[in-house]
Amino acid sequence: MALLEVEDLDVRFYTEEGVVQAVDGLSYTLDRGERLGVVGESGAGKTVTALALLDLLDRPGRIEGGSIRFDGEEVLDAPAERLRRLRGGEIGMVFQDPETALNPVYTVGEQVAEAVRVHTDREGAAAHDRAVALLDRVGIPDPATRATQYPHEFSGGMAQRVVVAMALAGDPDLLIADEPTTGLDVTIEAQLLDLLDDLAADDLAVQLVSHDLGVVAGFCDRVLVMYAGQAVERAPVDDLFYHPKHPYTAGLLSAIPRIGDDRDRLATIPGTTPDLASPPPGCRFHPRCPYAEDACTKRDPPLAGVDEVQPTGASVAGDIADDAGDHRAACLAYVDDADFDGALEFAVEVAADATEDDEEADP
Amino acid sequence: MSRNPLDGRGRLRVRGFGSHEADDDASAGTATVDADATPSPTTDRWRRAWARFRRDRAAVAGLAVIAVMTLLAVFARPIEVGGVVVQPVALAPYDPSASGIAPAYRPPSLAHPFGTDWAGRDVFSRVLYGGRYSLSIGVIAVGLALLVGVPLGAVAGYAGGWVDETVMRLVDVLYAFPFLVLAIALVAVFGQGFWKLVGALVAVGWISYARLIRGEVLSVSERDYVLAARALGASDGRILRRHVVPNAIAPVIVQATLNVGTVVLSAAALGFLGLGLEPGTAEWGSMLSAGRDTLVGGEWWVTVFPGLAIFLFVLSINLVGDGVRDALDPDADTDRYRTREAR
Amino acid sequence: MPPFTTSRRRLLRWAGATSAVGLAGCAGGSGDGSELVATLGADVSAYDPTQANDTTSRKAFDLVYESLVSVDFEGNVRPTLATAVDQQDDRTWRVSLREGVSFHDGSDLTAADVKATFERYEGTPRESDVFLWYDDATIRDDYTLDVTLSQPYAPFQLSLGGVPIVPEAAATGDLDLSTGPVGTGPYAFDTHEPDRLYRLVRNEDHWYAGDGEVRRTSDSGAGEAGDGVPDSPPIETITFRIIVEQSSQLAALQAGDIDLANNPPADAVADLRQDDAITVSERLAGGFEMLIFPLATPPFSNRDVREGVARLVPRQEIIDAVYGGIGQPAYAPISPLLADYTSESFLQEMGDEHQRYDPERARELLERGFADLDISPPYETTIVTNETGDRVRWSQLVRDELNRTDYFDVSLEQFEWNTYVGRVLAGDSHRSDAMMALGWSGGWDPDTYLRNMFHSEQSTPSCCNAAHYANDEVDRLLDEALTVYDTAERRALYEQAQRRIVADAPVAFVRFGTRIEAFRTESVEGFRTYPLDSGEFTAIYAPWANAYTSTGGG
Amino acid sequence: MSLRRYVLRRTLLTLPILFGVSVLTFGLVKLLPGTPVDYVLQFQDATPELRASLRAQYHLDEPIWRQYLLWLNDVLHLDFGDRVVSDRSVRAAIVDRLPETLVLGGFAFLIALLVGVPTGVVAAVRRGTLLDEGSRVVALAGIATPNFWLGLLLILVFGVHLNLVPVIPPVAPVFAPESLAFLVLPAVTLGTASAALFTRLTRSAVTEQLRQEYVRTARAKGLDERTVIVKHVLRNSLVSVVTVAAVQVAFLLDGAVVIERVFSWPGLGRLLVRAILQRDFPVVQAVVLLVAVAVVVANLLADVLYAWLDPRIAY
Repeated sequence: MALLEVEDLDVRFYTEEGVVQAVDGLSYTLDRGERLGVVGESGAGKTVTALALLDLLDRPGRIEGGSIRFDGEEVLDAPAERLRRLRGGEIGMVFQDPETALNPVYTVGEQVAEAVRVHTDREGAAAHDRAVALLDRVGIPDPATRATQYPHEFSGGMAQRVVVAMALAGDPDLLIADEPTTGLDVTIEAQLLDLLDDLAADDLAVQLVSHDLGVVAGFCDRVLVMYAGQAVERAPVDDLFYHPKHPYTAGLLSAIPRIGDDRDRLATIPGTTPDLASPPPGCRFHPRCPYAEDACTKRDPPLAGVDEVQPTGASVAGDIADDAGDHRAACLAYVDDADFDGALEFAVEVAADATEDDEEADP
Repeated sequence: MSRNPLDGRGRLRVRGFGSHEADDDASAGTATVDADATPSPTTDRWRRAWARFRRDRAAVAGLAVIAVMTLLAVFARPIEVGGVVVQPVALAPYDPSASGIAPAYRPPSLAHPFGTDWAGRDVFSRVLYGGRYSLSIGVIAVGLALLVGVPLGAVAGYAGGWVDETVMRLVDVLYAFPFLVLAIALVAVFGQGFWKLVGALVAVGWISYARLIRGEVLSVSERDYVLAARALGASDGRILRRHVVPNAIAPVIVQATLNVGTVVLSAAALGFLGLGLEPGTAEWGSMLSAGRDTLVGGEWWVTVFPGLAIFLFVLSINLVGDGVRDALDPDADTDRYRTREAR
Repeated sequence: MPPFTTSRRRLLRWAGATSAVGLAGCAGGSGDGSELVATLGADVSAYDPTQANDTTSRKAFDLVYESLVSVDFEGNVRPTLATAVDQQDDRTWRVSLREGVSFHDGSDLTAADVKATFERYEGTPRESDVFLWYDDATIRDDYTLDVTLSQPYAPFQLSLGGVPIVPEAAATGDLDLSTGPVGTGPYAFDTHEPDRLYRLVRNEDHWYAGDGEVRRTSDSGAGEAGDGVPDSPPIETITFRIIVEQSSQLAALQAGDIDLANNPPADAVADLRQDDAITVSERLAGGFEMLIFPLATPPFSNRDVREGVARLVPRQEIIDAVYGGIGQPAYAPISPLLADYTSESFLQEMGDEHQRYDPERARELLERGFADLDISPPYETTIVTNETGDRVRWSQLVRDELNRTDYFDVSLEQFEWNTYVGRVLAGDSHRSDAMMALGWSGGWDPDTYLRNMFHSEQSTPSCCNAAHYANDEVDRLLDEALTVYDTAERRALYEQAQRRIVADAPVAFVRFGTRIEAFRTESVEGFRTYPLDSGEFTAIYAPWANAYTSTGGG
Repeated sequence: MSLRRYVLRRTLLTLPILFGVSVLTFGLVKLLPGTPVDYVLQFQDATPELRASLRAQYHLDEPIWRQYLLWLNDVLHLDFGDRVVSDRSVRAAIVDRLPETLVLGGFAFLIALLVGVPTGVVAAVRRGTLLDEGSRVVALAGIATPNFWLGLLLILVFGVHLNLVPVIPPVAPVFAPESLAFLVLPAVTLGTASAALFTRLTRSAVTEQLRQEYVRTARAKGLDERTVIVKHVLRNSLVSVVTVAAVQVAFLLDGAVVIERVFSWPGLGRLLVRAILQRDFPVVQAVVLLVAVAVVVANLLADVLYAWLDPRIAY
């Protein structure tokens, strides 16, 4: 049984413009010590999913259906007391914008010690010492004095390290990182990813949410691609990068600027993410999919296994029992009974080494 | 050393996906975003603010009460402008200032729903007619205070330097005076009566707007779009009028709405201290303070009805003010989700 | 309102209870603990008679000081500190002092104290109380002195009643009266907490020994005074609570926090009378309300117009609506209180001839007046008043009445007291475009109702003749009446002066003043209303007026 | 910059304001028609010499700026001069009434805080619900009632009919239990307007803070909702409440002017109004200056408290 099992998650936002289906029937699993990357454009529902895991959504968002089982125990109907022990205890969370994630009027030491006090039986000075140790563990120099300082005296990178320290206070089994490095510049980003890498080494499962494929490629074991609130592709990381199955994933990969790339314009996916208040019929990607056919506009493809063509009717969407190697994509091309006769003519070409790339002409 | 699964597999490039989209977009998709559907930004903002205001039950109730009171006040007695009868309707059964139309101190009855006061005047007619005073004192005093305070504060905030220093020091000095005490002194100096009362209330009222708009202008003028406008060579006056003040005015509008209530209460307080309007005026505050001795005696209706009128009026104004503030609040709840994800 | 738990409410009740007991218990030393709680409408601002210009201060130290003679409830002059005041000739009077009288600071009362008291008035705000008549005083021995007047002064004895005797030390500077009044009266000053309370405590060794030998000085000796008055005041402590807000005072009276309320508003009297725990006593006072015309401004320069306006003043309606039916219309200055100098018949005659409410007669007069001045009505003018409740109300009724005719378009202008006084007493008050609503209070002598208002020398700004009424005959009559001692002769002179004044109508007389008091029936016994406001608390203990008050249940 | 230097700098900054206040007060009182001498001598046929001597006593005939300088010189020696209307010194008049004013003002301020802030927090946390709108309407009811009428009604109900509380102040020292029991009504009447203001302010401040990220982090740490609100959100919200609290000082005196009259409470408000109406200008200047100093000090305290509450603000 996996550490985290999310099944058919349904989250909606009740806004002035109508009900926004932010997450629509999402299912995935995460094993102990495993690193899952959740990628997708902005508005795909990556953050909402992360927040839903700890039931941190507040008005006007609400979890309408599905179940989230952590270590076999259902989170959604957990009593408040149990939920509190879960938050920061077994599941730690790191947020995107370190500057605003910390309370400006309390010292950093106090904010970390507070987490320690909640999840361990340490109090007072013992809790403070543990906090300083945690600050040291996350690589903050001279942690004792830094603990007495306030968040505005910390740089972006250092502040994020404090948030990580806070997340580790309860010695969690799972760390959810919601675009932890997006706000940081590249060099700091790399150091932070090294830190996460180091932390994940001792059996800490990590769900890294990001819109940066490079970060995911360097850190995760498996990747979940989300589009407009749905999972469109799920695969081990190298399968995904070298054998993308879903047109959207291919589009994402082609949109990465590469050093030495001599094309005058970046390849982009035309159009924008759909308005989740009134999503397009059928496959939500069809308006932007170059291979879209009439069928695509009628039927919302399930997450079908890509290796062997699935017999019709195998409702794979609900099927979460995937093993590490499983590779699925939500596209009619992989559903045999769909009258999808075209072919997805895209492939990934591997350049032997960096130098050879340069002089290659664009086709 | 970070573990890189793609190690050694070399760099990758996706072929085929790009070429497809090169030929034409038409076949690609049905989702078309028609530009003209999105309304222009300003009307959209006010439309959205009104939509949000409408959802605040208390604020809408307040607005309804104010509307009813205004109608009652306007149609209380016929209005003549330069001899021409502009408004013939007379909802109030009796002339509010006519004394002796009924025995004094009659309790509420069918003929006189709110009873009569010491001079035998019909309290019901006076309360209806009194709305005109309270509304006009409130609106005019606040309006004039805005006319004085906003330009001064805006220029002070925008120009800075000695202009800012002098205006703000003057504001600080006036702020040191308790509002009512300054009004008392002014009324004692310039005498009593409607326009002198309004004058005193304006003289002490403008400072809150000046200070508020100055603060807002200071923060707004740092925003990039103001720098941009300046970079495009727009004149200071134009920038101030078109870019800075419209974006800084929201809190001032809220404060002004709330102040309409405070001004009416201050007029009543001045009446209580004997510095109110012309004796016998049908203004709620004057009726309240003139009749207060009878409250203890037992003729409760002489003060209860004007008191209720002020209470309802000021309460509604405050509810509307709160509603306006929530409506104009730039990042109200619903936007929070969208702006956050869209980054 | 934070919610009160029952226990808290009990605390409040308990607190409420003790405070009532606290009130009842006397703050002074031993004694029977009897206390009367009365009220003052404003804070006491001065203890020294030469500085105190407001009635509140005067009525507050009225029981602390005594004067040579005092005036009782009927207007008779009664010996107090002086046993006798005998006239030597038309400018000298011999005063024989009572022996064995001591001030609250222990010093004995001697002729030197009296002379010092008179002379320290010079250069003080109340200078005119003495120096209108005082020239010099020669001390014959410790207990007799001769007072010489600057000119024969008929109201001399009455004026003596208005001069409280202070120790000589106050004149020499050894005693500072600004820290507290020191007199010979039945009550001594105890404490004054500004804006809160002013307390007097019984003077145990007051001179009156209860032997009833206080006689009237004037020859018409109406009955022995002082019989039945106990030798020391029954009430041990008098606490005056300072309550500015009328409605709070009425509430305090009904709640029982005070025993005696002063000058309650007339229209509240009807409600108070319904409460049987409260007694309301009212009595015709010395004074009147009037509407002053600016004589130099047309149309008020015309006599017919003035009389027309006077005949439009709805006096009975004013008395019913504003004063709850209390009081009587005024048609001439001298109040019926002075029975020796006026009579009902005289007043009715004045009313019929010149001032009584008569709309038709008024219309004729106004028609003729406007025609003489060839001013086309309606004439736009204002009535100026201060913020006194009753005055604001009757000026509204006069305005409504005038606006019902098509001769006037009157609006009302209200000023707070000092701005108002500044306007009414300004040097050009007779040229202003406004009629002035004003009240005037006189004393026991007829002169106080006429000279300041109608003598040409008293025109503003020197004093109070705002209309600048100047009539040689009236001036002559008033000056002569001041020097004639014979009452009958003075009455004839004043009557003649009043006829002339009422005929010229520089003012429209509205209503004679009344003094009203309301007190809790069971805790105030024997209290009588004194007709002059500054003597409000006379009835608490005045052996020379055969009056005293006890706290009944106490 | 250390706290001491900050306070010193701010105090120096306030001197021009105090100077401005004293000039404005002096000018205003001089504008009042009629002089104190007229008040003292009204309806007296005083001889011209007497009038002249009294005018001289108060330097009324000297040019206005000289009068100001004379007055300023006295004030600097804390000699506020003698009252014109009564023969007690101005300082005595103020000292007599200072404790009463402070107790009433303090009590009302306390009630405003204890009622206003919690109501504001609840209204913000339960935003948009009936509880939010209900609490707002109740708080606004306080601000919507003319305070003198509210005072009279309370006296009528609790004093006269229920006879629970005395109608006029008990004869006891200002800190005695029965005085404080009496003060409940006036303090409530005076405090309701400020309470309504605090409710509104706290509500918008807490709503603002609830949107901040650190609230989500706090919840993610496993803190219970009450700790999140009371410890984290409230402290940040108080920062903006504090600055407005300072302005309440002048606001409270406004109310006091009326409340002291209705409850016959001997405070500075009543003294000030009477002094204005009696043209007793030494008292007017002294009291207005005192209030100005109080307002300025309150603002200073607010800034210091503001800086103490929010570490981001350097002195």
